[in-house]
Amino acid sequence: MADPMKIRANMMGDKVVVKVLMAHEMETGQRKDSAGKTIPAWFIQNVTATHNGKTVLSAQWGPAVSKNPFLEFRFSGGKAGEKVIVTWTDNKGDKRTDEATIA
Amino acid sequence: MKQSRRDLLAASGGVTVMALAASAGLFKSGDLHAQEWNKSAFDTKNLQDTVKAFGGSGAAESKDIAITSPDIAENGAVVPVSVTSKLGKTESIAILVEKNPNALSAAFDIPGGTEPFVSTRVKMGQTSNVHALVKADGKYFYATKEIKVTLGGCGG
Amino acid sequence: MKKLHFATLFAGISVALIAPGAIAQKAAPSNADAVMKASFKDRGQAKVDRLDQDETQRLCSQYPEKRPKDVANKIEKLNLALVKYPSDGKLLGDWKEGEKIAQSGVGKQFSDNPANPSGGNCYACHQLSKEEISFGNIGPSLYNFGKLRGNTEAIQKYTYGKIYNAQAYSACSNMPRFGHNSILTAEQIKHVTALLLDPNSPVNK
Amino acid sequence: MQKLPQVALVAVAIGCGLLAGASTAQSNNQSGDATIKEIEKYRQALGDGNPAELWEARGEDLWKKKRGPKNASLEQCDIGVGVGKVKGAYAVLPKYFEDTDKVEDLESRLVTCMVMLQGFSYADAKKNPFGSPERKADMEALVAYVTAESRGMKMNVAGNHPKEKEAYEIGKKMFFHRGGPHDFGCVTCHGADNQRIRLQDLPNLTKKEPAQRAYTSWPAYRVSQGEVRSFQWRLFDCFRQQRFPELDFTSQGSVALTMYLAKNANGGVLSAPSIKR
Repeated sequence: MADPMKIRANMMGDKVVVKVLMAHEMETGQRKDSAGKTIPAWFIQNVTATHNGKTVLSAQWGPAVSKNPFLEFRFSGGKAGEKVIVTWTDNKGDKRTDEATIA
Repeated sequence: MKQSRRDLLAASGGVTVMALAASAGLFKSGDLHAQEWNKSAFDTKNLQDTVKAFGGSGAAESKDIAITSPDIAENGAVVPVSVTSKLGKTESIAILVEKNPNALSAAFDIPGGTEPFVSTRVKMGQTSNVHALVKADGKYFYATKEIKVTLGGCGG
Repeated sequence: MKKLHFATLFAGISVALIAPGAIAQKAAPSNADAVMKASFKDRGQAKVDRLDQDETQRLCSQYPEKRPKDVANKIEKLNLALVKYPSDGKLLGDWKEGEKIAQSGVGKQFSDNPANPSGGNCYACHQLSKEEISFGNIGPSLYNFGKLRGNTEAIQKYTYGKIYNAQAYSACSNMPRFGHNSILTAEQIKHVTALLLDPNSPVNK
Repeated sequence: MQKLPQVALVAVAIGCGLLAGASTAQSNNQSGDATIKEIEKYRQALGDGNPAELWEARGEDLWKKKRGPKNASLEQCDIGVGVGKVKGAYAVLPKYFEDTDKVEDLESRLVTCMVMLQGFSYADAKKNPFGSPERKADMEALVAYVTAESRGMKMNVAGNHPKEKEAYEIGKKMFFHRGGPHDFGCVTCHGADNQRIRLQDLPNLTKKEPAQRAYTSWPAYRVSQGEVRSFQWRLFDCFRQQRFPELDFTSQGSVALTMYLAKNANGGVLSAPSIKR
């Protein structure tokens, strides 16, 4: 199973700044292993972030997003103590959801 | 690459869903059941084709889009790229690397209340133009910046 | 084998964290060379005997910075005698091949396939052309090397010899002795010599 | 005895070779200084959001989790500042430990505790020191966690015990030892000021300030490999590039060389795990 994400959500003025680190190989499907066999593509395809049930960001990624991806975005309407929930799904159907409390 | 595309196709549930997704913008914002992934867009080789795959007809260059990144990346495996749009009604932001095998790296839908800004890191196989493609008020705009990728010193 | 040995060893003492001398993996060697040698193992083409030093390496390790003049002279004399020129008398190859060799840093690492040719990795330490911005500075800039020196037979001979065995001209140089230590073949050294001296090479543009 | 992770090495090779041949960046007006400045910007841009945090979190779990034949956690391990204490430990390592009568660095001390407290065999404890995409290394996660707990602290290696002094001297000798087909030693790249290989700075490890800066930034998340690399890995890979044979993980020589470099870095403020190319 995938490792947890590291999510930070901090108030900056009236905006919530969200920074997310995800543990994922983001394999391009172009690399070869030691035996010369192509390592199949394996990467996060969809990312969704919600706050109070509302989507605050949704993304589609290809294999060209770097390994162990980093993502930063900002939204308004959040308050300290509320939660931001982030979910990713990869091309193998693996999924991971984590949350952070806005500080 | 061909092999992996077949894998992707199998994994992502076929082209029809993708086509539907494409016709509704990048994908319907706030659509939580969306496991859609716009395969046709991620297969494109250049900016114009990506715009088409998103359902647009063309894109105009805009000074209201800023790409923030170093001019030179010490390692192409991780190139930090931020995009800020000052265009009114920004709906989505996409990052493209012209010389990568497939141009589109990432696409973000920006719902109302979210700043027209994203920051992430992408892979670059070589020195290339990087495009930020923005959909605002139903139209497509882009900005371009060249990022150089350097060689490492280790025995490679 | 080792595993069994340690498992048994630990079974006896595992309750007591304070047990002086209990985990002696290997009898502690009293001299540094022995410790060093015991700390490496063969892997691929890189065997532990690579730690053994020839006279040049021994002297350069002993005097890493300032070395007595007679030591330096000795090293240069010793190495000059080891320079071998190609039997066909030709010293210039194809600068385009030379550029590829200058860019490539593979070869002789335990992770490298010994069947593949090695590179010279010249850009790791030297500036050579104005096109390549990713160059090191451990060695001097070689940009316009041939333009500044000309392409006489004497210069060709010096250039080839310097690549073949840098220590023949500069004791304890950081530059590998590419020919002497069979990193590059005579053919490859000719290509790199051409890269430095050919008027059409990017080095002299 | 232990098989070296073949996969890990492949990853290393690919990481290094990733851009080979693909990226002769072209510029006629870019002076070397401007290039270095932009690279500095690149490094700063990566500073925020270091994936090493993912390793730190995994390492903390591993530290606290009951594992091994004895089903014990590592919380009772003395890694240099007393039983059960992690904060500040990395700043005093390597050091002499009475219970083993040896000088140990962080990695060798972790192996000791995995054997003594958790009941792992010695071979099992050190069999996967460096992770790869296919096989993550618990060791690197533990190292990330422990070193992060010393972030902001000053290096303070004592080095007064006779065995610590001996280790320092052996390490110093190793540092200056030139050999192999390229005549390289550590000193070739790290013995002079302001040297660069390609565009990478090479700290002069024989001088206080650069030695501090270099040592305190390891372990690090290497973006070229997508892994957190420990100091043992740093030495292992330096010797590979030096065209030397394989440095045996946690060997006496590896700890001795670490002692030499760590002590030279005394007074430097730890910033590890950092992020590097």
